[in-house]
Amino acid sequence: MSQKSILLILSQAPYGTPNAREALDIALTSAAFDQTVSILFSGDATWLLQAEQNPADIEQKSVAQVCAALPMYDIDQLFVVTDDAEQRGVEYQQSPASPLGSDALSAFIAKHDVVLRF
Amino acid sequence: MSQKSILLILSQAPYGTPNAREALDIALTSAAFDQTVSILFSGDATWLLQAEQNPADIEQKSVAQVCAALPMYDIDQLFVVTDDAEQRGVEYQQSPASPLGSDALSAFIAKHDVVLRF
Amino acid sequence: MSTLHTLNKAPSNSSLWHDCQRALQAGDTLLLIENGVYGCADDTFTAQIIAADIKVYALRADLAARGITLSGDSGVAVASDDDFIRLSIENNKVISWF
Amino acid sequence: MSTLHTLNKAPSNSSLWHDCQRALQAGDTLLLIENGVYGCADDTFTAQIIAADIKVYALRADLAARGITLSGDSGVAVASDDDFIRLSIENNKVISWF
Amino acid sequence: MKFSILIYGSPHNSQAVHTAYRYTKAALAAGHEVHRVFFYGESVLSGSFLNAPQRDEQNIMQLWHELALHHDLDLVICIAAALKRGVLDPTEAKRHEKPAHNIEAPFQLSGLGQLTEAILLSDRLVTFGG
Amino acid sequence: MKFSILIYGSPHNSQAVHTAYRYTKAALAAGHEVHRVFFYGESVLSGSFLNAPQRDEQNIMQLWHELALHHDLDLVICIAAALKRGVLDPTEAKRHEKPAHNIEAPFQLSGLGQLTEAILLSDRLVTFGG
Repeated sequence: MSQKSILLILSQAPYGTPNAREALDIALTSAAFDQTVSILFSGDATWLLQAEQNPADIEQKSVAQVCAALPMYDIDQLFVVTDDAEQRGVEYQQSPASPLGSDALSAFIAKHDVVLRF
Repeated sequence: MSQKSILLILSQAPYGTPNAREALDIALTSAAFDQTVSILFSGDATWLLQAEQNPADIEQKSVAQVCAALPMYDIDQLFVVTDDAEQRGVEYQQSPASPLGSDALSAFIAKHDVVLRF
Repeated sequence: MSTLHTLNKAPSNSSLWHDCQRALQAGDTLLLIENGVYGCADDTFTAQIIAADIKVYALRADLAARGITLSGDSGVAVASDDDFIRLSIENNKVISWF
Repeated sequence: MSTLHTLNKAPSNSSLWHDCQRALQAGDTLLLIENGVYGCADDTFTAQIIAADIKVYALRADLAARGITLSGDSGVAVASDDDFIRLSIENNKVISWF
Repeated sequence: MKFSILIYGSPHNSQAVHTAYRYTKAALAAGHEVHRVFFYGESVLSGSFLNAPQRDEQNIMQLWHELALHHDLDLVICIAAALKRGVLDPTEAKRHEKPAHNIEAPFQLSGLGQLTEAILLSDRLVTFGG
Repeated sequence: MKFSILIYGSPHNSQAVHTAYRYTKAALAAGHEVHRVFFYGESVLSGSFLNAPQRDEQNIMQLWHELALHHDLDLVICIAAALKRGVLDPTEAKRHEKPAHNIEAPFQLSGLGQLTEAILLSDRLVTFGG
């Protein structure tokens, strides 16, 4: 099969909806099919990178653990919109995501073949 | 059964979700059980009062017709947050809803026994 | 006569926060639940509400899930599920903003 | 290389409109669908976008459903379902904002 | 004190059904009465016994089922909201000539009048939206 | 030109499934190929034959069903998203020891790999979200 550069833009906070989790599952599957997938954490999805999430009492699985495991599945093109994270006070400094300023966003998005935004 | 003053606050636009329609069904049922129900059109729900809605091509029923029929079911306590309607440019002047300024909102809401916001 | 308000969306849902805020009266209580607790990460959202004589709480299980800790001087209190019940009783009615 | 963007929420979802707007590039096209067509009721939302050399359309069926008519000088064009297909082809990719 | 619970969010797309479950459990544990739990809108999907979550994920139908059996809870699913969403009991499956159903006791289908009645007979109505 | 469609919104809580239906119909009418329609997230509920809308309301399952038969469309429902939402075919019903199923051909359950494949083999992927 051909190769396409795929970008997944996440925008929703974890736990309130399965949105971010289901978008990550698309990334994991595409990587398993040897595709190059980049992930951009934007808006409330920057909360996925927040330290010390513990969803045991709401009986959900940790989305942070899924994010932390992405490089092990060869998904290492991770980016965070720094303006969005800082505006929210997200403690993302330990995350593996590379910083991207919002002024660079449109050019970054334009260079990918397929862009899915969740 | 006892009597309680019930207020339904609608906030969502029609057609995109069934939210407003399902809230109106609560009002219609409560009225059928001889309860006094007031309806407040706020935010994007002021769009329910927009003139000349025609959802035939999206294969939905007109929510405007449901609103127009409310007084026939003895639901005549209808209010619209004028600031919200005017900010959006909603053409609500022909609607049966009475104007309510946003500065009067909190007192209006507080005086009801039960408030459901959709 | 006072009201307990619950709010379950992040501040990025600015129209919901705006709608809720303008419905609050002095003496009311606001309980942030689910994604609503993200409103505690930055004191500016809650400070304005607290200044209007509204008590603000955030649900413990939802704070923990999201890794949000309250700064000591924010004026926001942590509520357990039992506190949620107690607040529902102490106020005369509950309005849910979602 | 240009992109067709679709957007399906009313401007009250300001974070979605903001996110979409900052992703637009000159030469791109924005198609408002579903509740997104409420953005045509007030020219101020679309005027800013059009000024940045973005073509703006609104889907006919969704406009009609909601009773929204375009003012002649808004610069927004009406699109049929067939136009939606055509715009999908004329641009190199489609990004959906929802 | 007498509570009734109105749930409006999807069990699969919001926390509403689970937060409502925790709330109901806490109210019962504190010795209060829960007059009725009314499932409306997308929340009607909570009752389907066809839901097959992974073993390490929450089974919200099961959680409510067990709570209802322990506390004789009245779990009412709005019939109009349920029919259009493909949530049927044996009676409705037969009436609509469908080959199967997907809810059973303690969940029961009934009309919106049960919500009105709950509003009138309860000291507090608490809504959990999507 | 070769299209694939990704649907993400609930058929009962968003316009996504119906807008996607109109889009697919228009693409086919214009002579284009629709390689696959992939139902993900809440949209998996679109395929249930238990859905019983009122007679004067749209039956979205029926609309897709007829379109698929006329154009030999590939309607794939994501299996992981479907199982947790109680959307089962006979095979999965048996595997999970459930007494009934609620989807049948032309809808079929398959994995997310079918979405990846659709992305790679299509000229355009168009998403309809909730």
